[in-house]
Amino acid sequence: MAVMSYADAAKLAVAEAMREDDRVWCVGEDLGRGGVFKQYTGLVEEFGPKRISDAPISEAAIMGAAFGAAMVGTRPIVEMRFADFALCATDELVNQIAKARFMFGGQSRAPMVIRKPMGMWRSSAAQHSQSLEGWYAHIPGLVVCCPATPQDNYAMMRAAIACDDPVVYLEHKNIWALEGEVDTSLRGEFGKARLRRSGGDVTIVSWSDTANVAEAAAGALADRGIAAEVIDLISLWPWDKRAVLDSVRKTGRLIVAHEAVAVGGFGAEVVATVAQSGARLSAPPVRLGAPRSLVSYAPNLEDKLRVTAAMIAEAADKMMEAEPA
Amino acid sequence: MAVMSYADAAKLAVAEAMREDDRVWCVGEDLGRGGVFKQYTGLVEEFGPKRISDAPISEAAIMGAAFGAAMVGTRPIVEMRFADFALCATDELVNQIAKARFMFGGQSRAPMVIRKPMGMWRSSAAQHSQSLEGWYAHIPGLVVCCPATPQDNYAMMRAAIACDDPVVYLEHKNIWALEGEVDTSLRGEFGKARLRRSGGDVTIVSWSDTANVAEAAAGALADRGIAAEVIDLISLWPWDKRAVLDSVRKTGRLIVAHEAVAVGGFGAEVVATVAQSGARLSAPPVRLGAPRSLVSYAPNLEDKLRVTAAMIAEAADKMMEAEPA
Amino acid sequence: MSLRNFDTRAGLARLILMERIRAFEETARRAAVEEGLVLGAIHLSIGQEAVAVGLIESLRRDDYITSTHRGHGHTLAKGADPQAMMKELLGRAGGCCGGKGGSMHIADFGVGMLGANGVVSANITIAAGAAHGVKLLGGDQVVVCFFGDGAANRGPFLEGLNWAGVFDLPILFVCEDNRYSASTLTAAMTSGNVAGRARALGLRVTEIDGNDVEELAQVAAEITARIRETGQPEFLHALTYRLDGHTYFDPATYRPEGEAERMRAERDPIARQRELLFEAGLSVAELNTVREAARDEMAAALEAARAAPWPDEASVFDDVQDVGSPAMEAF
Amino acid sequence: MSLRNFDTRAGLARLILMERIRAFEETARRAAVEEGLVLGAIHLSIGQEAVAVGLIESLRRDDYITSTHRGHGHTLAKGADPQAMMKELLGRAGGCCGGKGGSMHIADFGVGMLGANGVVSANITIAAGAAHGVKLLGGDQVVVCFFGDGAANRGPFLEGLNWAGVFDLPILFVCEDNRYSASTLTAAMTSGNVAGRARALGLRVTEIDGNDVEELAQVAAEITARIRETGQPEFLHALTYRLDGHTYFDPATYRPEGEAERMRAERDPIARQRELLFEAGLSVAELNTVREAARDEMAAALEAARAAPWPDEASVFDDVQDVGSPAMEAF
Ligand SMILES: Cc1ncc(C[n+]2csc(CCOP(=O)(O)OP(=O)(O)O)c2C)c(N)n1
Ligand SMILES: Cc1ncc(C[n+]2csc(CCOP(=O)(O)OP(=O)(O)O)c2C)c(N)n1
Ligand SMILES: [Mg+2]
Ligand SMILES: [Mg+2]
Repeated sequence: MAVMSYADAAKLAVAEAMREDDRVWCVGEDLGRGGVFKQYTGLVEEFGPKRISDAPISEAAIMGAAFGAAMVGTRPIVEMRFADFALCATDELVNQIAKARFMFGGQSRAPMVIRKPMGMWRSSAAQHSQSLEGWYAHIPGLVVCCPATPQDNYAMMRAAIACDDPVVYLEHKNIWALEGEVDTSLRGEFGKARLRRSGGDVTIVSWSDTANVAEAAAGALADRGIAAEVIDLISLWPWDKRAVLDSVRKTGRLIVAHEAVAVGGFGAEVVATVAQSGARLSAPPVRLGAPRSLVSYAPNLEDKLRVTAAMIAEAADKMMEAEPA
Repeated sequence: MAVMSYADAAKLAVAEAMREDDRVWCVGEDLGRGGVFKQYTGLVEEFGPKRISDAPISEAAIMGAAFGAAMVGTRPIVEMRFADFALCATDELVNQIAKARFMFGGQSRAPMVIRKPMGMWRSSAAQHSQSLEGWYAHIPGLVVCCPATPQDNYAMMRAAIACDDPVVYLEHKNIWALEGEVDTSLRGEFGKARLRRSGGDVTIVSWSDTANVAEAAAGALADRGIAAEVIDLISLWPWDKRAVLDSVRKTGRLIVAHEAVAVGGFGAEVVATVAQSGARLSAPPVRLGAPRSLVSYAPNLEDKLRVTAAMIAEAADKMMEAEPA
Repeated sequence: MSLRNFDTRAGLARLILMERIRAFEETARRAAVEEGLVLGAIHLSIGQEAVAVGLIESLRRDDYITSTHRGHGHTLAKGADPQAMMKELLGRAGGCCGGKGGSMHIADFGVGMLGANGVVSANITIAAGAAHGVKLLGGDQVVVCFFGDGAANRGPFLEGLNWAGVFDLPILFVCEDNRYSASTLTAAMTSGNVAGRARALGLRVTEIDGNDVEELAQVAAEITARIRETGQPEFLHALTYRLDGHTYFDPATYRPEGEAERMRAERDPIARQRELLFEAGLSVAELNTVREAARDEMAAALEAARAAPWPDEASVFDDVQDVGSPAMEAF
Repeated sequence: MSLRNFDTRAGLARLILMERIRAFEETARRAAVEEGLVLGAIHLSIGQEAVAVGLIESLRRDDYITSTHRGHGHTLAKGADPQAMMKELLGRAGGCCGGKGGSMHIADFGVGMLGANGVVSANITIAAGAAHGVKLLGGDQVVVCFFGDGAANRGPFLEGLNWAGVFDLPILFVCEDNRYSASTLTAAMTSGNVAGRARALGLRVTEIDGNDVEELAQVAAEITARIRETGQPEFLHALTYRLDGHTYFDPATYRPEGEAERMRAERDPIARQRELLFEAGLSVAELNTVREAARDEMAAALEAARAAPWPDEASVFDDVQDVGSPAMEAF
């Protein structure tokens, strides 16, 4: 197994898929020079500028044109640069791509991977820091994936490219350089969570970079004798309800942690689903996410919106202290 | 008190506010001929084409330009025609309008009412039927309002125009013609729910046209001896947590019903909030919303996505039968 | 159009297709107004049939088109089955979209009709992308993208035309200029003009009378042949007129007194084509037969649609997505 | 620029302002590279100072401008306080946006600077709207909207210019064409050209050397006076060059060998203005004094910023919204 960065893992997946299937191509601004986060470095040399295509600053056209190209038989990988800019192509994604197959009675497909680098990245401020994965999980027709590790960024990218549905693929900008072992024989499966750590005391559900934070929290909790089970959902639609419900049934305690704004975030879906399941909890569930404020440039203000390992651990501590219901 | 339609109630509120404040103006496609749903009929005759302004088919410019005009001191009412088309202006709403005041350190305001007619309207199919209120509740900087009755469409529209924050104002297309008494001395208050019916057995939380459906369900339930309390949230941000928590504490049973897709919808926020509150429930909460599929043109398929009074009543029946926990 | 070089057979075929489009829409309108059989809003292209017919004639079956909310004519001209279309308008099983889309999402991928669109201008980038896909796959198809005058005021017009110019794509953009955007006179909401914008975006532009099917057919044949040859995008501005309201229930009172009547009298493309064929020797009876045949065909389509069942309810969960299909969820 | 009609005092004022902008950015870059004091990405307008200076000179304090991610020059030229700006770049209390926005959201509403923008092209419709607001309120202000060559490929370019043309708004759109969109040569991704697009959108267009501050100032004075008079929108295309990378950490290796060096040697607007002033009689020492003063001013701004505290943490909940403010929520 090779050790590689989160960025390189996805790049490898893209390159392999492009070698195997001529119909796969990438399109986005500056891709010919490797893309803004160097996730494409070297690819234009191998595949040429038609398949690693530059684009005008035209998010709506990048999304819309890639969709048109998908309808006639290609398999585009669309680079949105920052998830925030993808909002310039919302009609294309939500009204067109997500709905076409259904609206046209099954006549069309949109096998597309829509890459949207997400999340806080030091001092990028409010227009370059958003986590809107919950939005896309709400839209029928879309698959939503937020890998947190190099292994998963490799395996899920392979799965996303192989998928015949449009996949909103949210990579976290903060972990481009995160290194890890990658087994390239693995292919991801949407709707299958990864058990990042097992434990019987409290279930921590998370995804994207916050899953890494949650794992760190679980380490700290272990040091003081609390066994946390960390579930990284990896994909939000479909999501692994079974894994969450099974774990909660075992631990009786649930924390959901994510970077997005808590209000209306996907954490609510997880907590609500557990509540509706009738699972017996020994303490009320806890949701940790950003307050309903905006991401600041100043680091001390930016930090006020972050969910930290300490916050997760503290929530677990409090739950363990609470009287069982 | 006058009896008027939901559409006319909002029109009256707009007209009154325009008479009182010269800075208020409306802009959108076809407004000079009354707008596509006749919500503006007659206004151009009174206020002229500058203040009831037509617009090119340019949702991004309608939203962006209204924002610019708000920044220099006007108070625009923006008409998006269908909530679906507002997706063409997502960057303008979410990255610009919602964030500017904060990003600029409080230097600017965006006192805007952004009208987005929402929801299913017989055989309008997938691109003219969406309910995305949950999206906007997730976005810091936005107020979100979904009135369900003529009275509330009057009173909340007055409040929205008076508000110094951007208000996403979602009127339901299905009830433009719904008539009701309107007390024009009333002004709405964001974050204050309306108790549509009181009862001690089960709490039904809803908003927009589904609140009307919920009220009908409560009527049917009353006939068979079940006293449902119906809470119409009216605004989703802020939302009246207190009213919901107090009611659930009383009834011990919670149903949340809305027209939007259940997965990732705002119903999850309500259920999660109640679960986190530690309120004791005698049955697991229930969320009713559309399945994660698309709105069809064929009425029988369209109906498969609707939350009906019968469904709500049935959920309440089941809850009442369940063994208390 | 003069009679010199007039090909009577081809001209008759054009009339037949225009009559079929008109009959389809008049039948659908009647079914909507009188019987409430057509369920949603339908946007009729009555008066604009020549654009669809003249343009699409030069396309191969495997060429692609995209359309707008006003797409019946384009769809029929591309070769779709009117029965399947009528079923779609009635929301029935057997509709070309299974009853899920209706008029505004009419599509027939089997004949290269990649869909009408309920969002104005959205089909422009999609069409450019279809042409991009053709080029990537090494195909020789041409894409024709139809849109209205109002659509030229949305961003995708600029982004889509620029895209086609930058990537040298085999596409013809057709602005079907009927002067109105719903109830709004488009000129009042347009700075500069549409053809000029296309020119400034680097495309070769042709301006044409959109109610003269003969000229349209001839010019379209030249243009599409050139596009197939060069792979370069072009733009056609066709001036036409919407004889009906924006939707079938729009009385269109916003139009200047007498305008529609004058247009109907002077510029109806079907009347013009009938005259031409009459001058070329066809009898009124022969011409009327064409019309009757079209009406009969569409009446039969309506009967078939009326008799068709509603879609299977289970299909509401089909064709959403493979992964995470709602069919697998319990609700 | 010839010396005929050259106004030495005005020319010197222009040099001073250009030097101040350059010194501000060089100081900020040093603070970023050497000390990590500037926190986020900053986009420098080094080499493009003449556009900001020449254009904004003709504006009143109550006129408005909007800018882009590359907005330091425009903001300083409009009269913002460099200390407050530097504090903003360092994310400190006292920054013009309270440390919340940083370089990409720099703004000073007090001098009519309505904000930089992190989304390319988004400021175009906003600026059109500001002009719309001015007109509705009966004011006589002019709005100047700055954007880059790359921004002309996004939809808001079309929608915003059309809006201004349709509503007859007092706005000047300024395309500050530095030839690049990040690492991409804009021409390679542009079909037609920007000035032609503006013309086709019905605006009066002027094309100008964006590195000649004297000509810019003269032409801008004429244009803004005309806009104030007529209330009609106009467009200015200013050809310039970005001497640095896209961001301060971009080595810009994608540029042809020697291009930047040649541009720096031949077209640097500050060097040109210094030469002109020298020919007009100023000494090198006098010119150097201008530069030193600018550098001293910005060094002091940096010191003040360095010494400033971080923003009060409670402010993270301020200025989100009045109704439903997060400050009232318990988290
Ligand atoms: C983005 C968007 N905005 C508004 C509408 C509502 N709408 C439907 S058709 C139409 C007029 C379109 O005019 P034009 O493009 O000229 O086409 P025509 O109807 O004349 O064929 C409008 C405004 C829409 N469908 N999509
Ligand atoms: C909508 C959007 N897409 C992409 C970006 C990323 N981006 C920031 S600056 C830039 C290049 C802009 O080029 P141009 O408009 O010419 O301005 P310049 O940087 O040359 O001043 C890009 C692509 C963005 N900020 N917003
Ligand atoms: Mg039209
Ligand atoms: Mg540039």
